[in-house]
Amino acid sequence: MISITPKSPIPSISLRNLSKVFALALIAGTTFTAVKQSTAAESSASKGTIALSLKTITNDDFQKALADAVKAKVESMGYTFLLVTAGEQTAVSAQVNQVEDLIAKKVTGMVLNPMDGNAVVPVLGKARDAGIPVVTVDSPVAKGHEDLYITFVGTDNFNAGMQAGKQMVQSLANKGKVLVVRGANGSVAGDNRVDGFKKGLEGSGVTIVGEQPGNWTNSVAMQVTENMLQANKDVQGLFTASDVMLDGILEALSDANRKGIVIISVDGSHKAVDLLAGGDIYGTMAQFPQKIGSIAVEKLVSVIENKSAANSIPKVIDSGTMLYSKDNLDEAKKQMF
Amino acid sequence: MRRIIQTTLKNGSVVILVLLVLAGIVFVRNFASIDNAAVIVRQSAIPAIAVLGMTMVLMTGGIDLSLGFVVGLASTATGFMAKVWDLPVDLTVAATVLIGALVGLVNGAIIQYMKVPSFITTLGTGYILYGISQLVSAGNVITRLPPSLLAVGRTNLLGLPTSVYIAVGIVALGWFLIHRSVFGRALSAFGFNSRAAFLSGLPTARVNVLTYVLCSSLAALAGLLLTIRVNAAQPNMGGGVFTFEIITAAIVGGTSLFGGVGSVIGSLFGVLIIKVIENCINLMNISYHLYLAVQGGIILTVIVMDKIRSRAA
Amino acid sequence: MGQRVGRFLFSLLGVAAFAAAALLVPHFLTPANLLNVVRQSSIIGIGAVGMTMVIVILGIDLSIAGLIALCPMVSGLLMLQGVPIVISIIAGISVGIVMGLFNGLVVAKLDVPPFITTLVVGQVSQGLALIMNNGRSIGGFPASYVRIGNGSFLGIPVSDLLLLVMMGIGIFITQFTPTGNRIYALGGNETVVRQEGINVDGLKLFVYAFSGFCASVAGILLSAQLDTVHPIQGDPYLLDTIAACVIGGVSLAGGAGSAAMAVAGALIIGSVRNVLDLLGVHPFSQNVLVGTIIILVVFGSGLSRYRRTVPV
Amino acid sequence: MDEPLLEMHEITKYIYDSSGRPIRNSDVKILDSVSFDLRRGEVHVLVGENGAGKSTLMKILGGIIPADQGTITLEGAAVGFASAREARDRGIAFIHQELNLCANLDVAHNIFLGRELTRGGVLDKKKLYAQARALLSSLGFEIDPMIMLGRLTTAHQQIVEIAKALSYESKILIMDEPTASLSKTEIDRLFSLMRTLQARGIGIVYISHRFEELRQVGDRISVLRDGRSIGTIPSQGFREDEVIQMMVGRSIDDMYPHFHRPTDDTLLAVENLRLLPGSAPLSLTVRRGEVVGISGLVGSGRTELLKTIFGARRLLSGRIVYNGKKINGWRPRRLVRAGMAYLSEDRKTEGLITAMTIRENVTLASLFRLFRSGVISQRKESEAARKRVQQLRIVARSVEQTVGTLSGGNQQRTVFAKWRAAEPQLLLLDEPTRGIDVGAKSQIYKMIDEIAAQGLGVLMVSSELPELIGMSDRIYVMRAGTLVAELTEREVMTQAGILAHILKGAPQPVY
Repeated sequence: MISITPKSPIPSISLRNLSKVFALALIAGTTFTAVKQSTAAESSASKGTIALSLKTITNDDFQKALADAVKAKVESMGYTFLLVTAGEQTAVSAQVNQVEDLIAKKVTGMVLNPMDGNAVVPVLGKARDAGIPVVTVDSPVAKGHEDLYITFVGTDNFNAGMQAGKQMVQSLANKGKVLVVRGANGSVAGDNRVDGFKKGLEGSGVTIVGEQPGNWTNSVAMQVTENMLQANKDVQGLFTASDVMLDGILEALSDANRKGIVIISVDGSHKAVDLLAGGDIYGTMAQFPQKIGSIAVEKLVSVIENKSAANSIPKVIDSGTMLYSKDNLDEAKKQMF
Repeated sequence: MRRIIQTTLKNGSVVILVLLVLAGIVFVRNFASIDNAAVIVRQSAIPAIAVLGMTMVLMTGGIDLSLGFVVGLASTATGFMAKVWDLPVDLTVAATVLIGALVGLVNGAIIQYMKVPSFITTLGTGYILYGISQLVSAGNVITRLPPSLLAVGRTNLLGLPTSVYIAVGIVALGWFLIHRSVFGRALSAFGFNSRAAFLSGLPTARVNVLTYVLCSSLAALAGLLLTIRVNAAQPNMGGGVFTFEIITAAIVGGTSLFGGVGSVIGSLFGVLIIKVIENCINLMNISYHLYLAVQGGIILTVIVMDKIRSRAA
Repeated sequence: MGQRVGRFLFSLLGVAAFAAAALLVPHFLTPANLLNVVRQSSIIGIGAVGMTMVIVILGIDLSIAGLIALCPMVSGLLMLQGVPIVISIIAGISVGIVMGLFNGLVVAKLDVPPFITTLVVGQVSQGLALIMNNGRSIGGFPASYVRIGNGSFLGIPVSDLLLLVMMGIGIFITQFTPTGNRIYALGGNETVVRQEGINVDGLKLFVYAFSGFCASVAGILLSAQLDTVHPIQGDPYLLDTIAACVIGGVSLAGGAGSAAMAVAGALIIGSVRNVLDLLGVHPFSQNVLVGTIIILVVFGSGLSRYRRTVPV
Repeated sequence: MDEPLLEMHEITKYIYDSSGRPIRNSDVKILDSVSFDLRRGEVHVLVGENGAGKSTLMKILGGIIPADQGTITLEGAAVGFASAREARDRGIAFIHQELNLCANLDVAHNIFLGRELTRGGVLDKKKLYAQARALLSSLGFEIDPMIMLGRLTTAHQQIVEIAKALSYESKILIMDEPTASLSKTEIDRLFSLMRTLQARGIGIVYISHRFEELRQVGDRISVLRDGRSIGTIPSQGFREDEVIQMMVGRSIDDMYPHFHRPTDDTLLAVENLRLLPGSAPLSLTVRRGEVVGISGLVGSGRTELLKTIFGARRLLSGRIVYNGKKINGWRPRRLVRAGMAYLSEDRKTEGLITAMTIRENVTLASLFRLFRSGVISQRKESEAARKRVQQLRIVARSVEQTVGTLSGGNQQRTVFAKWRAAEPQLLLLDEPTRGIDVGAKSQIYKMIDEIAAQGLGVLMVSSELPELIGMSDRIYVMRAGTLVAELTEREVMTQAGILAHILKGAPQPVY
């Protein structure tokens, strides 16, 4: 039908004006948040800004604890702290962009927790060219690029996994079947822990009968555990790549009413320690974010203030790990994050 | 009823399910056990609630890509209300569903009145919701929820948790709503030909908006029950993967991509199909990475088969 | 008319974003940073060039998220096997084209709605990317490959040049070839195009294949920039690419929009994210913002087609 | 010159069953050995009721569908077209009723769509625009080939389409109701263009219902009825009633029953309604038991008027009073509940849900009354549907048959059934007999008469003056978005009388 009227002009026009208003409001909003943020960042005349780049502090007590530690140390040493997080576990490129933006912003120094050991290499080069010293923490940069950063401070995830493996062998008296709940696909730290765990089992009578990813999420961890338990009625042990999935796993076990399964995890978060106290899990391989944070900042600042030459500092500083179990609860309660 | 059964049989989801189960029984160790069946049922209950809403949205000719993120938001909200503010259970449940309803209202309003295509709207709101729940929760996982709340979904009746019975009840209601109510008729009329429906005096605008409200409310309820089931509240529950799972279930269940046609029973089978596959993958300890590809492969096969059949007819 | 509003909002957003940036962020207007912005936008921009053509013919391509991961994964794995770089890249690109063709095939021959088809194909590609290296990321590629992403030619970053080249290809096809004319015609009135005896299915195949091609180039460039392929690295780019198109005034009502505008849209998204990064705004807040922008711009650019289907 | 340009000899097209196989033995055929010929430089008018087979015949000529039997001879050579493309390459161009151009491309790119001029694979824009401009000016129109087609008036768009057809060196032009949406002046320009084409020796097949036009441009008139050729007469001084006779096969009067009697109480009163920003306000009334007709060209705002009353279109100013209630801003939902019904001119996209069954369509507008609880009882629904199906003599296997598979007449009956089921008080009818056969028409006329006789009000829009005159108690004439006349006296309700008003301001057409 050909109409001699323009298609209902009145509403569409008003709609459009409306949308312009929206758009403007939007811009205004952005700018506002922006101003708030920037003023927050620039406040307190300080010796300079030290930035921390993390994948995320969400769903991750460890990263939160690390961030808190760095913040405390940075401010205690008279610098301004700036935290940037890439958000998604997978936003590798976002982190790289953010680091570039920090370089453009000419921060004094940088503490970097690489989301991917390779992805950060190019941008580390840029930081060096811009004369911005960097200390990496938690997860390592790919081998062969040690010249790009002062030092790496962190838990040796492979080692932590391996210790867990050895513990598993010991507590299962060298024979039995175990399940593994992995981290998210493509997480270096998670993969290293599991690889280490397997290494730890080598030469023992303990075998892995099921291995599925829990995506760092309780609901997924619960479902895969439920299903794996169906296939393996006779498992005695379970290893998970992180404390963050323990709740889901325990739910699955209790639904299937499986008692006395030896559960070993990695992290040493207060959550895990609670479960430890309640006897729900056997142990968790502790990391020490506070230690990592403060060491990292110390080394960084000493280089910034030329107290020590960058090359005088060892390239790898292992913040160590230890097993929290019901035998050392008090210690765990002191150290846990 | 006859027509429902016919359509269900026609869309073939039953056939697929039967074949899968047979395959499972024959090839997958430990698949054929009452225990495992119960596990699959438990895992299917919550998606079965969510798929209902998606079925209705697809019937309008739209899509809701934000569904999984409503689940995450609901989970976060539940955690906060039940643990942090320890509100009474009934209030927590009501408020959570209400939040879902509000999200749906926003989606529906944008789609119906601002005429923004549904996949753009819900793609956008999806990101928005995920951002919000992450920021609100500051990423804290809230666990050890109050037993009174857990009781809602976990009280054991005849070996199955209440969440299963809730799901059954809601699916029954949904079946009735879609296949036996004036709303359902209006919904499908709108999906087939919104113009004609509008000019026949049907409340098309309301139907369209209400559909999204229902979809998000059900998603929120699913999020609540999921939180109860896992006894942990966190924003990254659900998410894009969950959304895709639900869309797959609905389409495998024979819901038309062109609007108008939808089958609750079919969608239910769709969910079961997916959960059986996941179960087998885990039982056989196949690399979980296969999963997305397998799932996508199935949905494609179904679409193609369906098309070819309709060509033949 | 809708498009004019789109353009208006587009310029409005552009001006506002840059004004805000220049005002609030001293480091924003430095050459170094602006180069960053362009480089960071190049991935989105290249994706948007292909997406534009798809939207012009009333489609959408949600599969690019998967392809941005899958294609470089193929190239990367081959490279690490010692296959010559060029061949590896060609392999990766052809994977993108094949997936795109598949999209086109299902959309054209079975007329399955594009958003479902491409959503599914995207998931499959994602799945394949995960399977190929068992869910693990790969890296440590030959220097010459990494230089594609980080090196520069005549002082201009290679990424920027690549973006320009892809944009050029897009503009050439749409503005200066018969195919381009038919693509717009297809978006304007499919029945006419059919009556002209033009091979409509062929056109659709071409458009989706081209989008797949762009996605693969974007993915490979990304992996060269990062010297890494992460199996789900495509995820963050879907939203931004669509946002770039709609902000660039590509009308979801079909038949209107240009690669150049889409790339401009990408630069805006890039600048917005860059500014917010410089100010330490949390990425989640950024997504909330981008999500809102998309909805508002699409709404603002008045989809007459959708208006007509439901009475106002 | 005497050797005909085109000869279509004994063309037959069978009706097809649902599975697409032709039913050869059936005595009903879409085309039953129809013959048709066209000379160089002549305009051969093809008339016939909707569904008489005009468009089918032309589709066969245009290569859009194949004939089952018969031969086509073009310039003495037997031809058979596999596709529209092929037919066009042989010099046969089809100007469809609805425009076949892309509003989002400019004029030149539209004209050369599919045959873009290139140099080395690259568009040769200079040449493209030059040729387009030349083509248009050769037709005596200075249209900028760079302008977006969507910005042109319908008339100019039509010119562009003709220019496009000519760019194929067409020898034959098929024009299907080209004037449907043109103003008088535009029509005249089109006719003069047609004369230039004739002078070039191009043969034109002209499909139209407007007798006044046939005298202006026609050389010969051929009449089709129910798929048969009834005859061919020279258009010089033909008599309308004679042609109508040939078209409908019976004299027109006995088709329109008129038992209803208007009452005095007003059912609908429209006061100072402004339809478009530009147009003058209009007022009208409909009384119970009255059939009120609205006449006017397509695009005069007839449909907009009905839709505005029915709340499907925003009303700019004025008030609408229905049953004594002011109903400004009411939406269809509320109005249907208040007993208003709107039968759209566009059955397939606005009247029916073709994918649904007869049952579902018939109850669509009365669900709210049938099932107040919101729960559908299928038994009750089927009963209601069957009742209406019988009442309106819808021919179908069962109420469970999908409406899409019904014939045009039965589909239209289904729409009526839907609105009868809604038990309305006021019916707004937009082209109630479009695209249905004569038999169905007369039945629908009976129905409308019955409805009015039951004391309901009917407001009816129609392009077919005879039916309008036959059915209406009063007729409003519409032009440019407002009512320009109200004819109450039977004697002034004649085609000539109405047309005079429709075309007022334009030079009187030659009758």
